[in-house]
Amino acid sequence: MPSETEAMLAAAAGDLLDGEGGVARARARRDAGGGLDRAVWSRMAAMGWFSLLLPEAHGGLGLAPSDAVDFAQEIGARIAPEPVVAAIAAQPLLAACGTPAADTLLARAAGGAAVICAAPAERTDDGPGSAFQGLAFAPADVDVALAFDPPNRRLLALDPAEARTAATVDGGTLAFLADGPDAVLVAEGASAQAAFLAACDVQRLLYAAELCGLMARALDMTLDYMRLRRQFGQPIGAFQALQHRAATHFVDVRATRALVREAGRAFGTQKQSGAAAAAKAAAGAAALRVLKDCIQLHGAIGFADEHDIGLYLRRAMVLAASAGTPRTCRAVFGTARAAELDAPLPRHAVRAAGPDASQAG
Amino acid sequence: MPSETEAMLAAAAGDLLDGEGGVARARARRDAGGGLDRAVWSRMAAMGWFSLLLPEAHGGLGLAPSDAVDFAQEIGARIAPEPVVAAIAAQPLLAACGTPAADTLLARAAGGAAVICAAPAERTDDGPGSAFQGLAFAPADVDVALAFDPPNRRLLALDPAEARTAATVDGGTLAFLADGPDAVLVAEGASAQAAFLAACDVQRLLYAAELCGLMARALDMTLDYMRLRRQFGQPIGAFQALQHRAATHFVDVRATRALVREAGRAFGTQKQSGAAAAAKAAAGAAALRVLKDCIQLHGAIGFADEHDIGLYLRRAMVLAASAGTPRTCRAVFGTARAAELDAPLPRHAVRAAGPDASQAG
Amino acid sequence: MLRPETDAEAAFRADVRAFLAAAIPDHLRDLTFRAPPQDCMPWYRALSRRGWIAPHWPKAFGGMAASPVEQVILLEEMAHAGAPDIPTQGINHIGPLLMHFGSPAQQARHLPPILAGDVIWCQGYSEPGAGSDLSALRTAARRDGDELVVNGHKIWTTWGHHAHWMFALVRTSSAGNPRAGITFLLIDLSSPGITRRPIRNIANDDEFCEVFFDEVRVPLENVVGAVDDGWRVATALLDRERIQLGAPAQALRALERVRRLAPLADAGLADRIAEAELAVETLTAAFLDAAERFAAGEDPGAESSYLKILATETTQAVLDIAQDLAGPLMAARDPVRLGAPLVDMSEMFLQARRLSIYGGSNEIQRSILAERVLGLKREAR
Amino acid sequence: MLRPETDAEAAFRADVRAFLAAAIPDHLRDLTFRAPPQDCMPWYRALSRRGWIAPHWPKAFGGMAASPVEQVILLEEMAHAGAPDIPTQGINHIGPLLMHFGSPAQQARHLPPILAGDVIWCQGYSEPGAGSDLSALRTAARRDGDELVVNGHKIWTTWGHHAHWMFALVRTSSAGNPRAGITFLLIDLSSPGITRRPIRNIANDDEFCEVFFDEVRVPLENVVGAVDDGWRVATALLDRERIQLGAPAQALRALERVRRLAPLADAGLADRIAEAELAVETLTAAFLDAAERFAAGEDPGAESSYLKILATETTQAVLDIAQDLAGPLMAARDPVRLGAPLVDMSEMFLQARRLSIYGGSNEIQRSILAERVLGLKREAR
Repeated sequence: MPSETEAMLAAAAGDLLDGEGGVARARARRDAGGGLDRAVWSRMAAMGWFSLLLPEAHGGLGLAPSDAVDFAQEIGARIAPEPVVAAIAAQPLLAACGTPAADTLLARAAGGAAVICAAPAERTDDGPGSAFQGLAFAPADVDVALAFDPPNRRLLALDPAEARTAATVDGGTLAFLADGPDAVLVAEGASAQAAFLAACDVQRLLYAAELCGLMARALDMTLDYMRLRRQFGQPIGAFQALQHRAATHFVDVRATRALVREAGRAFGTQKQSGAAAAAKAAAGAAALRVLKDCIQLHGAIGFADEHDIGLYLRRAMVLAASAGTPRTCRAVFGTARAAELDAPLPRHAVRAAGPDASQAG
Repeated sequence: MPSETEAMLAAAAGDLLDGEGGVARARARRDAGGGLDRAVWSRMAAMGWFSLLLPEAHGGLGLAPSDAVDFAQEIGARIAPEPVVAAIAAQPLLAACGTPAADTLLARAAGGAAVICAAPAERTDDGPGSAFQGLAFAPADVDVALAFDPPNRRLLALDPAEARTAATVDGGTLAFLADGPDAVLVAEGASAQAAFLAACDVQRLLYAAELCGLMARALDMTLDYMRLRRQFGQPIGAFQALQHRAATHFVDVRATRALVREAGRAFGTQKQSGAAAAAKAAAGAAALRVLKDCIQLHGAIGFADEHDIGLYLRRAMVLAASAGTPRTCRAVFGTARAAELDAPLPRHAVRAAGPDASQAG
Repeated sequence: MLRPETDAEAAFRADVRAFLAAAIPDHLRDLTFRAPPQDCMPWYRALSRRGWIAPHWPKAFGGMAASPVEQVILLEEMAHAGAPDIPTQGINHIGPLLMHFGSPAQQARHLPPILAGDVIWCQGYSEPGAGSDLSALRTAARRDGDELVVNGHKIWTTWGHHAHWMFALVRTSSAGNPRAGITFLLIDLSSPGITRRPIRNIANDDEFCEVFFDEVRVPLENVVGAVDDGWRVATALLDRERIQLGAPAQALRALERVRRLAPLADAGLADRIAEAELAVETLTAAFLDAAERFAAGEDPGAESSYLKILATETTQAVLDIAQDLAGPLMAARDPVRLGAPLVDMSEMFLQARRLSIYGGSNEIQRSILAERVLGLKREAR
Repeated sequence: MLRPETDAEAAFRADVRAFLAAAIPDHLRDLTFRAPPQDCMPWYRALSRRGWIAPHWPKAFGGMAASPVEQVILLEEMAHAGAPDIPTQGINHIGPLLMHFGSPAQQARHLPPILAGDVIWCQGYSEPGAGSDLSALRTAARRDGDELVVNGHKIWTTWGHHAHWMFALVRTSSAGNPRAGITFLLIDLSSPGITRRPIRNIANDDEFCEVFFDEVRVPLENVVGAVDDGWRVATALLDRERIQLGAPAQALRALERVRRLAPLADAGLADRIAEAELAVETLTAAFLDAAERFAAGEDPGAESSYLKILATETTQAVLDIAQDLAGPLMAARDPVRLGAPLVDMSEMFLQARRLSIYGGSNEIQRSILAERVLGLKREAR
């Protein structure tokens, strides 16, 4: 049951995004071939969105990641195309670094002037013949991406505009971040690594929440369609085979949301990384499962671009791939769980500072 | 489309098994706590069942494994509890060995006096603390089990009565065969290994066929029930959600049967081992999938032992576990396929003699 | 459970764990089936003496008024320790129902023996012609003075042949809507005229039975609620029942099987094991969420059908993974120890077929969700 | 294909492979979508010149009368070589239909241009109010002398804006059963009164369109079969169509994606790759079995609905595996080459959503199977 703060935040997010045009913005950006709407970004910044988790001492709201779960669901429900979650994770990361370089970046990020995102480790070890040794993927339209170089334990600030890119199915662009001459060293060592891994955890939790919001709304759209669309003289929602599939998706959506909320409660404990990965694994897989069948339940119109349901599927693919695919996240969770099972009671001590090796690769 | 020989064989199998009591035999054996009905076994032997694949020069019928696919389906449809498939595979194996020990065993097997089965390699590498280094599993009620010892390339004749055993869910008993002082060396070397692996292929193909027959009959029983059983004033087969699941199972049954027949055609070519494993993998997985839902579609009566459908599920578990689980068989098939894809044209040369390393472990 | 525990919760867990380590009799540990009541009643009574037999009962009725978190701690520790599955019809079903619909006399008479483990209850809903469609039931009771006289036939009665009492739905009127004219009745199974026949299930256990009623006389004081108003009483029971049907009790037991088989896994199965852990963690979160809402006064209503689907299908999915892990021994009925882990899941796999059939089949639950929660209109017939 | 090939079949395979290696233009190789007809007609014509454009057509009509095995060889080699997907409405649908139901004049006029690649056909069945329920169609044709005058609106017409001709179902009578009074009509899309509007699909391609008819005059000689008898003609077409809808064309293309991504797999994905190979091998076997029975004179009938379900869901399952293999790049729309393999499956994944919707949705196919093959009685309404 969400607290008042959570509910207020979520309502404000919904209001702002609906006021800006709702789902139509996702379509418009796709049609325009990507690019960030800086005016919208500034309004989001002015509402304090990106400093939700920044400690109050640094001028932020000092909220816990779990306070932002409902907020992120509202973003997902409207498939807002901005990298909000990555920006939210960046500010506490920079604050934790405490280096002059980090402070400078934090100042640039604070007012929304610069779009600064944490880019979770997705190092691709390409093997022989590879032209690329990447650190991470980031949205291409941000100003600064923060990526971590595990072997050297260095947190780097990189300019995605300098990177190789590829379009994504939601109309966005992905930059493949690599170390290079333009990289700026932000911080290094174990504490930088711990702060970066915590930022990854935040992203996994909030992307999971975004996916929950997305699939819940997609299912609602599908149920609306099933109540209206008629075939064989009846609404298609009257057909039991479709009813039972819709019920299965309802179970998926509800259960995933409960898991994501529960994972939020693990933040600040030893279980944080495992819980965040569990939430992201479950939400990514459930969203793909549900969305594929939402298309099918819509029939031909679901396959047409003019209906929004296809935008939801494409956004789900992007979010499911962000900050760890379902498989990657299951592996992180599985490793964390196995370690827990080997540990003696009490299982639930407050989390010790320090990096979680399972996530560094 | 089955040939006349195949159809005759299959019809004769059905007649004999129906005459002996059909499915009731499986129940009776389960209730009696296992054990082989030697009288039935002798009648099967008298019909030539176990020498179907034995070369004519040795007094067999000299048929190809594919000729026995329909025959094995009829056995599966009636969940006959005898180790017919393992016995069918044993005779050509013994004939191929050509050693005095093999000839002696073949003579014992021929009349049905001795129950001799080939036991596919299921070597369990138990790791530290294990009390058992097994070669294979075999039905406990056979007289002689033929198992292969890969590191030493020795084909051994073992007495399951001397082995550790465990009951299986169909009321049978499984013996864990291990090398020991009572083992008789039947043959050794590369040719013995090739003959043994070919016997494994035969078992995989025919177990797959047995599973096809089993699941097809189970689905028929379920459809009968759906047409008769009424709820909410209608036959439950009138409910669309159940109709669509039944249709899905029909697809599974038909497609698996086509694959098994197709796999039979690969015998004698390079693709034999991969094809046999593919058939077994698909049939094992499909049978478990279909049978679990056949129980569900029967509702409470499906969970009651008095209905035969539960006997079908339990037999499916045993057959799916025999001569390679679905996962094991997928691995064999996947490895064979990967090797094929690397090979240049022509892909389909006649199979070279020699062991297939993918199956030896 | 992913959330951190309070000091009190952690202490409770340690307490439970220590108790379970000492108190579970060896012959009842790690069973893969529901042992017959006579075997596990000593364990039931041990839990009862410790005050942990009725976690979700309010203190006023002798329960422990456990929070949802404490309930999950109990379930996790019981699964981990291999505690046996106890008869739950009294604790989870008729007990809570009597707290809401029973008369003070009924409560005083029936609740204490449930807590003490002196009386075993069974549920008499299903009939040969009325499974998922309970409104079609035909076991009838006619009024005769201060008594109802019952004739008919119940089936699929879990532990019916071991139970002392049955709560049943019987038809007291055949006028009007088939859901009207049904009465909720408490029946003493030692009454004359009752015949019980055990039914073997597909896992070869006599876990349920048929119960035949021939002129069985039941005092009117054993009616819960009013005569002819049993459908309402039973439906409320079904809704409450569903919350406990959604507890991760079976799923955690299944997961324990997976964990014990994990040393047999090759690299290709690591993802499947993580799937099993994730599925059960998801169910646990869903149960906590629903139980907390329920505790806070929300009506579980039809929506809680989702928990029953989730809990039962999660258990089955986890046992499919256990089957993969067991490899060639997946069909072994006897427990087999080849290496370190004990392979022992086929019976639990077979028993789990029941979960999606009983307690309102999952087909019925999906239809309830679709019609009452998702607003998908049923076909006109 | 698991069976051994005869010498002639092996030679055919080598021939096909050599031809494909040389003949596929680079810009058409390895496409993950169906290229617009104007792009791929040169390739269509190249296949036509080689005599391989109509494998399953009889020789009498200019086809190659290929055996099922030869058809599979062609499909396997085309997928392996990355050959583009060509428009198939002429080859697979209206061509075979005209061979059975067309007049000699219709056959002489329409079959040669299909073979030559000079005329592109599209199918005009679906309407905004008649998707899965074709009998609800409302596009109407009234008799006027030697002509039918068509008014109405078709939708989801694949390549409708690139096609020269449409075969359509139109309503010529509204009396009686909704399936009566439908006529099967060949419509020249250059006729006055036709407006076409492309519709973008979820993969961002203009693959289909809407077609509006405003007083479009079609000569009576373009009716296939008799006026008002179109349902029978079209239903026969649907049955035949399903055999080709069950060919492993798309599934093999999807499998090729999996094979190319396989070098990215860790040990945990080996089983998934084997699953993909096994699924496509199963489909291939099912297609061969059905095509051989069909070739031997069996009527595919309703039972062949199973092939359509199998083929489309196999393709989708294989692309789910490709998605797992692509890992963090599963959402990349641009092909990405990071290491050796090219990651390029998201468009095919999106396009594949269509497969279970079009050609008679898989829901319809399941209902057909249940009712006509499995004998499960439909609910009275």
